[in-house]
Amino acid sequence: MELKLSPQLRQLVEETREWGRNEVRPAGLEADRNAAPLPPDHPYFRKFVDSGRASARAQAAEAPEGRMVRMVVLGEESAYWDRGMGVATPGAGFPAGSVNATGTPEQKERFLGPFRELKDPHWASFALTEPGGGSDTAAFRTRATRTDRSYVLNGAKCFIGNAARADWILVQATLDPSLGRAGQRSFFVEKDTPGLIGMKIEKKMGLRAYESVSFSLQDCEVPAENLLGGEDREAREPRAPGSGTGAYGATMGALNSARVGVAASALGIARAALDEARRFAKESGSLRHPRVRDELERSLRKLRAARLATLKAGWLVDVRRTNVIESSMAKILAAEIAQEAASLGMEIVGLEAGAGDNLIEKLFRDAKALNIVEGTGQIQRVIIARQLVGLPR
Amino acid sequence: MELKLSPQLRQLVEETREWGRNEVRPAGLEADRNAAPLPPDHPYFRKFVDSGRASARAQAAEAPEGRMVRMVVLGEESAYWDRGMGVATPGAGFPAGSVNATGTPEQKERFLGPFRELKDPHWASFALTEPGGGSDTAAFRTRATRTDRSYVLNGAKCFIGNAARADWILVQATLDPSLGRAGQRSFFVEKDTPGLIGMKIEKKMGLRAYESVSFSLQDCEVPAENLLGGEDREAREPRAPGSGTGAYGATMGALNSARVGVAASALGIARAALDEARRFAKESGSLRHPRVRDELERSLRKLRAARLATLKAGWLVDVRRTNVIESSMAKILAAEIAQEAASLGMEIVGLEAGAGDNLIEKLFRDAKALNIVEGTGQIQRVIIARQLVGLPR
Amino acid sequence: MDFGIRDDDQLIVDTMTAFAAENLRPALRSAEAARAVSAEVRASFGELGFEDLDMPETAGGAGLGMLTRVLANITLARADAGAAIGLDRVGPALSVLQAFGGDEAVKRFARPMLDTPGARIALVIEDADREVAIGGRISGASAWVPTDRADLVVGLGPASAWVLEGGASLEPVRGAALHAAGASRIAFDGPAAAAWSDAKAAARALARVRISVAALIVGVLEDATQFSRAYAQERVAFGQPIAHHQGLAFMIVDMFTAVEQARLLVEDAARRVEAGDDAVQEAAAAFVEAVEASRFVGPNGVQILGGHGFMRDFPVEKAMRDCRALGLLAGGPHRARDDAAALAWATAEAFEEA
Amino acid sequence: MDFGIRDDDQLIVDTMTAFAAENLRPALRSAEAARAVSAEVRASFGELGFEDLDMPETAGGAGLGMLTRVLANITLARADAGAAIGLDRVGPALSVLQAFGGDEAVKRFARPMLDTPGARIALVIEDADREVAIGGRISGASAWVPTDRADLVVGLGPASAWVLEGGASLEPVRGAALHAAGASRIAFDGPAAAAWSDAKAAARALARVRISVAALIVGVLEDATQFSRAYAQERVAFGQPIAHHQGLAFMIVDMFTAVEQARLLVEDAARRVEAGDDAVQEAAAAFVEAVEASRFVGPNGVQILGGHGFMRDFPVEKAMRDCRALGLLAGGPHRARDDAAALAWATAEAFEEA
Repeated sequence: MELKLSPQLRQLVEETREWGRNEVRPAGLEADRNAAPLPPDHPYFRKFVDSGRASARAQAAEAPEGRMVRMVVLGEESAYWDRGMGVATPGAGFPAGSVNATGTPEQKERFLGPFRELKDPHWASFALTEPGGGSDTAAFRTRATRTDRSYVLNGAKCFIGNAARADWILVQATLDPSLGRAGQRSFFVEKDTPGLIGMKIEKKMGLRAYESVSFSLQDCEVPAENLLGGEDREAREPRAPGSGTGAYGATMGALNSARVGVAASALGIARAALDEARRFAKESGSLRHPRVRDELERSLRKLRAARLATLKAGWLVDVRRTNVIESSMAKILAAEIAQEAASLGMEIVGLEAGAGDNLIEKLFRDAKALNIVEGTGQIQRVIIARQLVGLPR
Repeated sequence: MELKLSPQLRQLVEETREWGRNEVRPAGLEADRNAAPLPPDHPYFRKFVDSGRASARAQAAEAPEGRMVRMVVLGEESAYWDRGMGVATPGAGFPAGSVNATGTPEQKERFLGPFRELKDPHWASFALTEPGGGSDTAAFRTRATRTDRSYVLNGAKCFIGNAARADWILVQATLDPSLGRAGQRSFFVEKDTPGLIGMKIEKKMGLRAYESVSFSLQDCEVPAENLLGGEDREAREPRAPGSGTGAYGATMGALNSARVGVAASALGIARAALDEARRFAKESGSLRHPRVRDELERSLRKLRAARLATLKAGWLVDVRRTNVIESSMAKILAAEIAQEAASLGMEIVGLEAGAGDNLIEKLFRDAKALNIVEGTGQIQRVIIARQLVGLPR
Repeated sequence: MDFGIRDDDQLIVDTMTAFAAENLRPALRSAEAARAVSAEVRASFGELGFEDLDMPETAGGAGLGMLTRVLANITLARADAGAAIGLDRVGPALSVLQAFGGDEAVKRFARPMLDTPGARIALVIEDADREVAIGGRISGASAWVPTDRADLVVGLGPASAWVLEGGASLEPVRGAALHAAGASRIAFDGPAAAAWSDAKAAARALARVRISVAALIVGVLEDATQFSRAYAQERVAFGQPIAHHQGLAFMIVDMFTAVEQARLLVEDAARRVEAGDDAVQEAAAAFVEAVEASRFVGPNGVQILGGHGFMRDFPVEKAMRDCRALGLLAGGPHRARDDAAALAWATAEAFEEA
Repeated sequence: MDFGIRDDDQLIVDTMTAFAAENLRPALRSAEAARAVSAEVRASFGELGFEDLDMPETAGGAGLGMLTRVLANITLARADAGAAIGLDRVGPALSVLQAFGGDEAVKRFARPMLDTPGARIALVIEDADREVAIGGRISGASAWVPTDRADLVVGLGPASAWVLEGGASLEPVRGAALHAAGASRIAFDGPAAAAWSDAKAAARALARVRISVAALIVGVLEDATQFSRAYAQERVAFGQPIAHHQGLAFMIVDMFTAVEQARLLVEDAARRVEAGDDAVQEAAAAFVEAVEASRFVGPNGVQILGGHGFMRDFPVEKAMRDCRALGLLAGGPHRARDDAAALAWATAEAFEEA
């Protein structure tokens, strides 16, 4: 169950582990017990910013492993301590990738600049999913209409991470639904923009440490320069229907890594669940029963296979090879073993799990989300089947 | 694992068991070892006819359980000893139902009469499946063309049970493909009819005791009176496209019982496999291992559930209630546990199974077919999904 | 061979279905928050005569059988399994009292519960027997019982049982699920009001407890399957209802089939009990099957609703938690599997004389 | 962290793929009927230098590692697993000789096999150790070895190994599968040419045997998946290729995924062996995973072809039998699961220093 890592990455894992054990796990449990995300002014976030961990990504670049492999290893370790807190981490997080990839220099400065050397906890957010939308990203309904000097957005979004506390939200909307994916764009919508309304923090079964937010856009007007990539890019690179560029293309491009990232998180949850189950089984003596040992063996084996699949999907990115099948497969395997391991853990821990105070009970609620976010297991199978057997769209 | 049966049915089960142990199992093993069906003049068939078992159906009518429940119980017991031999049984078998349901009085006399008091082994056969056809019964291509006084058949059939030894084959063909199912009819094609050609007995992985035959119809001419139901019925009951009557309708009507019958056979194979696995585990001592006991417990439990599902599907027929979902579910469950039990048995028997002389090895090859005949597990799921969620055709 | 439902049972199922639709389902989340079914709902449940459903007539109950109990549990659990437990104030402890002490014990210990508003029995399944006589001291604890009140504690060991009147202290815990029933850590200490030693009675009692709890699981799974199936038929993605994508359609079929397998085994075990069998192996197997089905169906009910399934706006997340928690009761699946396996390989014949 | 294939290995895989496509696949059924790979094919295999692939250079072999052996086995088994066994005349007995007796034993017992046309070693895995010294009498039998000839018998016990030169009598049996290798019941009786006692060596040897056989299973499963996938893309039902019905498409994805899991674990175990680890737990787990995958993939490969899959006209029925039979070798999955489970829970940490 062990991996050989470079000393540098090993060091980063150790740091993540220390931080996770001392800070992340307790904060995640606190949020779970409160059934609500920690407030933005919670001491944890202040401590996080002060610790300098906001720039940990830069440090990770020093290890000889490729970028994605590092991400997988550190993502697993981070989620081991609390996956919800990982999402709640201050910073530009998920949208940063899109902005870095396609933003104008001005946009990078204006929107990412403040996040570069974070002094106080700040968040940014990325809004794609819509009620009734889910993974059918091509079907989304939020409209953007060009006026003289601005865009006016109308629509609704849901399950948007950190949106209620974000300085800005990168909102996906369509200029022309008849163009399908090619009509889709991203817009920076800043906090308190008029028309950004109905912010509702969802009550979730698990992963309660971060905000999942639904909101509406009602004649929400943003300056023309808030179009990601700028209008010049539009003129420079006109997009044909189905060209796969545009917001949709950028989104889908990012997802191959995003799926690997979610898989890594699922590995962390699975490992946490198995460690807890094993600890309990050892202390209670049930580990002496061959059935319990078999069950744990199977889960550990499946976890190892899922980890290898996830590392391979990451490695393929690092060596610049396609990973469409592999990333979806890693996502399937890791999400399924997370769910299975947590469910097994419930059984092994037994009545203590029923009482609801054992970590395993929280992991059982947390784990389920991993088979949903970034595309359900069903969607991943569709993606793989398109490649394997040419399943029509 | 026991069922409470009426004394009458219990008696029939005992007789089936005696016959099965002494005659059917050895004959089935002989056919399997020879990798070919027993020839029509094999002493087994003579003995079968002489035993009076050809009229066992009539006897079964005496037990108080409903007709289908009896069929399930006896079908399981029969298949326990050898499923392939059950199909190889002399008689009008499968086509008899269609002929009894829709044949003219003359046809019943002419085609079923000789089977009523069988003096010598004779067979009849029912030919639906086509190469490239499978369960897509609506898509079959065998054509029937009306001439002055006859029908001329052209096409090909495959996996047709007992066709090479049958006195007649009830062949499904379409008068007008544009009518879809409503265009389909059944025709009696007698042995040695010119144009009935290319009889090939397939080499199968398992169930080798009965002929699976492929053949062609090349300008094969049959008298007009060989149309099942007669031409008068045609005039009396014109069939609109999609009306579900016609050969297709009659076929589909029959399948609800046929699926239950196959499920019952699968139960028999599953039970035989588990009995053999259990016997071996007991003798070898491996039954002491909790894992082996767990594996057997799971299989026995699944077998019990499958048996209850099959009996319920049969009971629903007996009380004249719809059993579309239940019969498909029974088919799925029974076929899957047959396969699983045989596969588990291979593992428990181990190297003896690898040597190929243990019964379990034969059952492993036999079992697989049960998830294919009368509609694969996938087709059964489609049938259920149509009912459950309105899956479009 | 009869798979039908008796007319009397059908009437009970219909009445309970209406009761649950009106009283339990709308209060799903409020009862969870209150950790209790409201007093009004409890009162009207009692008025319908459902509280003593399977208590023997000779002990002052309605005298219906195990299959009726199974159908009742399935029906109520389809609306809210926590409420179903909360409303069954005697609960499966009835089987323990009956198996060891017969009508007398039921009359003495169970019947009075129904005459005391809100009174409940806590059932504790123990892995070891206690050597104790009446009046002897019983002391112990259990990490979780799905109740916030225990007027009586009934303990069931592998070959023994005991009853404790008073002496139980309950400390409310968060609870993984079934909150409408309450959730407590229980500690108890006091003189045994009754104590029996009888391995066959214990096996018989545990079988019935397992059947009862398995029925609750089946109810939860049926609701999860039906709810998510209905959702999948309405929710459109990629141009059609998601239920019409064959991959998801097959999953729904497999969920439906998994639940049906569990239901067939649970009902069969109940029929055997009604016929006078102990059905020890069958009950253990039915419980294991229900737990296995819940591991498959519970999470997939959530899965079908996607992100929505993860939110407390829909009942599927509750179903996933409820069925998993139910599977920890009745001594848990580990022990049930031991019992089922120990007996499974003993019987070789499939058919036995009537 | 490298999931790539070394250039040298890629060359071997490519050459073997071409060799198998030309020589093995067309003879699938004829080799089965003959219970042997033809002499010509065996000769050309030897000429390619593949017979001593992973025999140490110091013992006169090509000196390639465990991962190379894995890739070779996968590649050959994709064409015909029986032939793969028939062509590997020393077979996984090499690992046993190497683990206990080092180069010397390999030179003495294994190398001469390659110089004798058609000679083969039979490997017998035993559940108990024999207390025997060199020259002592070894007597026993095994129900099935996938060969019709044994010039040497190598036995591997839980903590010991032995070698028998001559003294083996083989009685041909029908065999469940892998017929191109032959199939015999073996009885042996004679003085031990070598005998060792060393628990660590036994564990190391068995690990390598398991990896070798698991690789053969992976090869069979890859072919079953690819063949049935291609079939499903061509075969039309209900108006489209059956592979485009989402239910079947998902099943193909799940087959593909199951095989990939097994392959990842097998390759990982092989890489660990090459890196100098014993990889006892990893090898046992990889074997178990391969066997579990074969229980899912083997029958479903047949299933996809429907009735055709059941006929010997197509290779999927053979794949189903071959993978199931392979899973009975290497001591079987039962023992592998014991070993994997015994060690699995011992390690708590996920990452270990390089």
